Amino acid sequence: MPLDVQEGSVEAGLDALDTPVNITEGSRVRRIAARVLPPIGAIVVLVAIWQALWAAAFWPEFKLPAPAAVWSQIWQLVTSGDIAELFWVSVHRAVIGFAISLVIAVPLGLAIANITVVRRGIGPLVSGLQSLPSVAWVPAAILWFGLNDRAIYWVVLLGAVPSIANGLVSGLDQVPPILPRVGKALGAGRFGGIRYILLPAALPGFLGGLKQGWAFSWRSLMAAELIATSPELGEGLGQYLHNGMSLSDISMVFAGIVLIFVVGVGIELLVFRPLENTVLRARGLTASAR
Amino acid sequence: MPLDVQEGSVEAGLDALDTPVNITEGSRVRRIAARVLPPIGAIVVLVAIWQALWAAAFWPEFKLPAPAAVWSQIWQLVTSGDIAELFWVSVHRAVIGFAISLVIAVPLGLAIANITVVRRGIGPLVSGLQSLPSVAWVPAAILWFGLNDRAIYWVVLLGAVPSIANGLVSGLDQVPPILPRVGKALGAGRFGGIRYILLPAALPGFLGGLKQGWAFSWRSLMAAELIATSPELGEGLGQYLHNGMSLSDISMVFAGIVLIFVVGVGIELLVFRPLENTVLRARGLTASAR
Amino acid sequence: MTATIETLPDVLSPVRFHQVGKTFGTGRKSVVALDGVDLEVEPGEFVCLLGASGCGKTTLLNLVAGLDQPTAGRIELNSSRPAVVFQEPALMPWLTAAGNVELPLRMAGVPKSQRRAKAAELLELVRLAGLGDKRPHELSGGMRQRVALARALASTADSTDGKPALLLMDEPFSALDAITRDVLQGELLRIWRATGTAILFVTHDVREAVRLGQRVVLLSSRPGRVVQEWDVEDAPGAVDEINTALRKVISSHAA
Amino acid sequence: MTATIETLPDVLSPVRFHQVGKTFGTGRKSVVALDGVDLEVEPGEFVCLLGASGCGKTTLLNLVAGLDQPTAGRIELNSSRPAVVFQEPALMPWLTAAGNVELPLRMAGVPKSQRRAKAAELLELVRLAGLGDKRPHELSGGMRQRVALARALASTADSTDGKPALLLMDEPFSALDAITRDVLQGELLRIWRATGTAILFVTHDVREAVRLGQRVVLLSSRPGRVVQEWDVEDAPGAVDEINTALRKVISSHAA
Amino acid sequence: SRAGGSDDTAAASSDKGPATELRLGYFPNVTHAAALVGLGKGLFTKDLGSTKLVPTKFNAGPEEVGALLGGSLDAGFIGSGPAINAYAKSNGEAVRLIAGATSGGAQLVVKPTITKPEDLIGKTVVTPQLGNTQDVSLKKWLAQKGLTGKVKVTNLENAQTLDAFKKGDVDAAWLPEPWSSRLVLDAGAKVLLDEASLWPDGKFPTTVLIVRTQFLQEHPETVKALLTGLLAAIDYSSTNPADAKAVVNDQLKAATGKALKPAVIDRAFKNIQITADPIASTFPQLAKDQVTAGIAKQAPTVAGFADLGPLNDVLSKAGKPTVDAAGLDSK
Ligand SMILES: Nc1ncnc2c1ncn2[C@@H]1O[C@H](COP(=O)(O)OP(=O)(O)OP(=O)(O)O)[C@@H](O)[C@H]1O
Ligand SMILES: Nc1ncnc2c1ncn2[C@@H]1O[C@H](COP(=O)(O)OP(=O)(O)OP(=O)(O)O)[C@@H](O)[C@H]1O
Ligand SMILES: [Mg+2]
Ligand SMILES: [Mg+2]
Repeated sequence: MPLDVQEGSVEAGLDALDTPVNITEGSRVRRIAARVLPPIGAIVVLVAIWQALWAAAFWPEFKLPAPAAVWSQIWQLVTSGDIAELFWVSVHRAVIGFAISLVIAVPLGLAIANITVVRRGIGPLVSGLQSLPSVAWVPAAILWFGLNDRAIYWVVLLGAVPSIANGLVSGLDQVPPILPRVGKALGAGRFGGIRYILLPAALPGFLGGLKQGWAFSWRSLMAAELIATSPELGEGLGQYLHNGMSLSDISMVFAGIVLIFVVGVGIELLVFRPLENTVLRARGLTASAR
Repeated sequence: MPLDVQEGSVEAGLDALDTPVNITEGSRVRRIAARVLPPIGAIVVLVAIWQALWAAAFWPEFKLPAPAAVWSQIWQLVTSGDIAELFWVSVHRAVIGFAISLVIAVPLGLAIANITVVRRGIGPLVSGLQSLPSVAWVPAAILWFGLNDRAIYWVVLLGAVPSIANGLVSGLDQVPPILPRVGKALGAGRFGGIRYILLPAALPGFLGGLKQGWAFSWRSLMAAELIATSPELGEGLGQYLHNGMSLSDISMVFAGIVLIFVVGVGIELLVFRPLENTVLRARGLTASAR
Repeated sequence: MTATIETLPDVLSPVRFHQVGKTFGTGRKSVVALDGVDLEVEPGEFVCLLGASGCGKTTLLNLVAGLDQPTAGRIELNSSRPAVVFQEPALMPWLTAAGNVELPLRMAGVPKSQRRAKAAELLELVRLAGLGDKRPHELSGGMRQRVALARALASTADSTDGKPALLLMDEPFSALDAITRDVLQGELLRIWRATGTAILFVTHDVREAVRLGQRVVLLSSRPGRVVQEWDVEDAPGAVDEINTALRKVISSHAA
Repeated sequence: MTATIETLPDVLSPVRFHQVGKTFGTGRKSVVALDGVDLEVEPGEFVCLLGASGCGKTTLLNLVAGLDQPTAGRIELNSSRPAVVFQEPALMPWLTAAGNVELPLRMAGVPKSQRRAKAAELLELVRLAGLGDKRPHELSGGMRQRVALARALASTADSTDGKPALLLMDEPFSALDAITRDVLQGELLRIWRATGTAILFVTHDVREAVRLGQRVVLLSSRPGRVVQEWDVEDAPGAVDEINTALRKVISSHAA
Repeated sequence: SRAGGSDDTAAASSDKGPATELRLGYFPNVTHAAALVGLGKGLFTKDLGSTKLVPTKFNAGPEEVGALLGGSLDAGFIGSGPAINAYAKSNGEAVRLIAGATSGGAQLVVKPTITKPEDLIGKTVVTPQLGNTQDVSLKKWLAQKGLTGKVKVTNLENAQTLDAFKKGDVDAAWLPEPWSSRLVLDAGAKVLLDEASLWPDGKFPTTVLIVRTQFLQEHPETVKALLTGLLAAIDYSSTNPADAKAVVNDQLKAATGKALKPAVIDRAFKNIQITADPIASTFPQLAKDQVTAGIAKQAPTVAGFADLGPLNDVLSKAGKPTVDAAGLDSK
């Protein structure tokens, strides 16, 4: 509890970032520990269960690989340096795809949320699009764009744009109507109302949508990377996973899953979690009562 | 605008459902038309563009099939009656998978949102799980469960549970802290606070999460259905699409996409849209100002 | 007993109601909030609006501000965009107190340093100097109301189109202690005299209405109609008379 | 000039503060809201809390209600769960007015028909009969406040553990017109006399404090401390005295 | 009401000399041994001169077909089933068959308890993919044995078939190499039928080389250089079989990160025949089999599919016997 209060004051607002706050060394260590220990603990528990299951020889080795076997797969990638390429290829693609999706999805979401005809006409289509699996677009993407990054981005966009747009719509729908009214009374025009009132007000809900959108774009990318490897495309995590699958090498499959998982957790911890904390704290949405 | 007001009064609250409201015949027709026409219009425009692109012979036929060719594929499914099985197999699986996911995800989301240690420990793992593509689980699912519905449900669960749980967390995070405080002051215990305050308060945000969760579960199902065709599994939409891909038959692929899309739009229009409207209306979240 | 004041046609009133009505909803469940309201605010006039809780005061202000449309009658607005103090503070939760006060200036394109200075000045005016970097959730109820007041005053500052200015205030002092309220009432009168802004001021405190207003307008409830008006500028004894009228209006409704 | 009342140890007070302090935040940006507050409410007593805007009245009530923890000192609570009227109405937006009033009864497991009857009765009491099926967003500000009042009264109804009851009210009448407020003040006094509930009542209206309370407690601002207390039950002339003290406290702070 | 009528691929383009690059598709699979050896030993690049070789690895035929039809691949090693589909689905325009690569190498492997075709009744038999070479073969065979509808035919990726077989979920599988060998050696399966026994001389095309028609017309020299490389790879495989196996295994390791066990690769090599002959005479039969197997309603036309001119040119230049187009080269 006192811990939480200290964090609150440290991250209370963006404006406060440059204010020196007198926190003793010990509390900083404890603060970081309180952040880092729980996920590590959870992972340790997971791995322990896995190890125990494996050691119990419940299932044959080809059904459940030993944690050590998976680790040696990953370690091999690390020592050979291949892991850097795997991460780089996939992550940079996902980030670019996500960025493009954002640029398309935000105006789309604003239009759907604010214009009745668009909401009724395009809204359901966007949701329908969201329910199309990425793999469905792979053959068409290859046909239309060829075996290159454009095909991959196309698949990623079709996965991420509807999701981000829907997330934004849901965030906008929850904005208390008094806020845009106040905005209007304060002289906000169409654009000012969006820029200064609607978008910031929808931010907490939109962040949730962004997280889902990121998950969609990352998953779509993994699906798209299964299409083919070519020197032009480079080898990403999706391809690595697929290689494991086509070799029916379960420890490689698990290594692929672990690596993809690590990226997912990393993005969550490094990007979305701090963003969320900042946004929620600044608005007083992290009540100690909860 | 006057139209909107009438709708508002019709759907103003769940309690009002049994109150007779005097709406003239003409306005009911117009009301339905205002709902149905925009999506139909959007679809007509889309098909027209498609037809025009095709007619311009921009791309060879094997890159972009004629709308008529795709339609004849679908029509063939309709006349042979196969379409009923396709829909039934996929939709009933998706609904069951989604229902199970809900049962698992709601307590999980509640735990993450309300318990700091769980939020820090399990929260990132759930997000990591969400970023794992469904296909990654397919080999493991077959190994562990065999070629049957259980493998499919496993894949669906791993897709939908993290997404629904994250949606719930994001909804809960946006609940104004005053409401749980009021609840506590009114005598809500741990359980009562969740049942009577937190869950209903988070509903608008949670609905957005549910939509994303449904999209995940449906997409995961499509991915899972690609695993295998087998008489025991029955043929669903994912399988139909996959067959089209296997045979390099682009018009069949498009027919599959169209059918999956139709289900997505249908679920949105028949389930989520009315739900959303009811929830938002009851809370006065559909301001005329927006 | 309705009394409408005839004005000379050559003076443009900031706002004029012509038989305005407002009904929420349709059918059996509809609520008539306002009905046949004729009301005019003259340039530079300070009008106080009195009425029972739920009689339609907020609705009337919303109509003037253009945030709602009347369902009957016509509203003639000749002022520049009215500044509004809402009944709830409705601060933007993502902005600090100073950020909230700066918001209308930002939307009007005022440069940053000027905005800063203006916001600090206004916060000082509402006795919140030094609290500009607090978030709304860190403020007390009365502090929030004062920030909202400062914000509304900031939004008057940017109208430069020469039309008469208009300030709409919905119970702006309801959450304040007697002393702070006293001070702010004084400030409001000072600003009003200095700028010549017309003010339409909603309150449920008859004493306040008589102290501040030149004219007091009494609304009845369900439907909201203008029941009576008093010129109170030089009639401090009007308090009891108005209280009696208010009591009559409310009890006649309850009967 | 702080005055703490010594009570006999054999009577259990519903609530008793021992040098309670509350600081928000840490470091340079911390705010001391309350400091060294000693306060006791005796069983069945009606205490009014007065103070400038932002002095810590709401904070004090939150501490009593157990919604916040003091950062210094100790609070002894011997009442059953206190019922609270918050400064904002804070109605549940997904429930109708009646649903909001029924909420505490529902959580206490009161059967449906009884709940209905009780809610209707309480809405009648706050002069909102027939508006039970409206949603919060369809109500005016004063109406919302009255629904919140009815809800708090409903939540007192379910305490049966024999401990003294306690009602905390944070400016419950601030958004009401004079007449409605008069009526509700009367009702509150009637309920208080009938049930013997102790009441801790925050207001910024000295007249109201003197009319309702047996004892008036004045808080200073930044930090909030108990400055003075008055027994006002049979001293209607205390208004001017209190006003003077309040003015002194506030101006000394501003200086 | 479609404008134009003719597609870009059909418009006869003229020879544009050697291409700047050749994008070549293949699978990391033993049935693609010729491609793997050619790549591993640098035999393709030797004759391509200034043309840059861009090898592209695929996991399944339909995706390679998509890449070819989409114009992002120029030539590709591929199974005969998807090859026919690519030709048929583009109305005989987009691609041409220019050489063979592998013959044989597909077996029906079963649980040891199954000893005759009738034992399969009620059992689950797996093929890799709907409409692929093995799928068509199995379904045709079942039809001939009167077992259609009595056997559960399941499509499953090869790797998963191995696991499912180990688990006992699957009773039999009709698979290409090295998967049939892996099932036999790793999972204790028995061979019920070698597909070779169903074809005259035991020869049937498992992997062939197809090329985009437009590319063939624009860069015949490049195509010939590729074919020269292919012949070199085939020669190398037959003269240095042990080394070829090692190269194939190296390539598999490079492409997927894992090598096959020596026993598996030995057994797989025994069952395949690396040959440049596409065995054109079997294609009309393969097309008809699609109907028998219930994959297509009418047999896709394969007339005009083959263009063996460049191959025969290269063969005769090398002093080798030419191959027979069996009428497949004219519509
Ligand atoms: N959005 C709405 N939908 C339906 N009814 C509404 C709506 N807004 C206001 N009303 C009704 O209109 C009437 C007038 O409301 P209004 O808010 O104008 O009252 P008020 O005079 O401001 O009261 P108070 O002093 O309590 O703030 C009330 O009966 C209220 O229930
Ligand atoms: N969550 C918080 N974080 C930081 N500061 C807070 C918080 N809540 C209250 N404060 C500060 O504590 C002080 C007392 O606030 P409180 O709400 O108790 O005042 P109050 O007496 O109820 O005033 P009012 O009459 O205006 O409602 C104020 O200075 C306020 O800024
Ligand atoms: Mg009001
Ligand atoms: Mg307060």
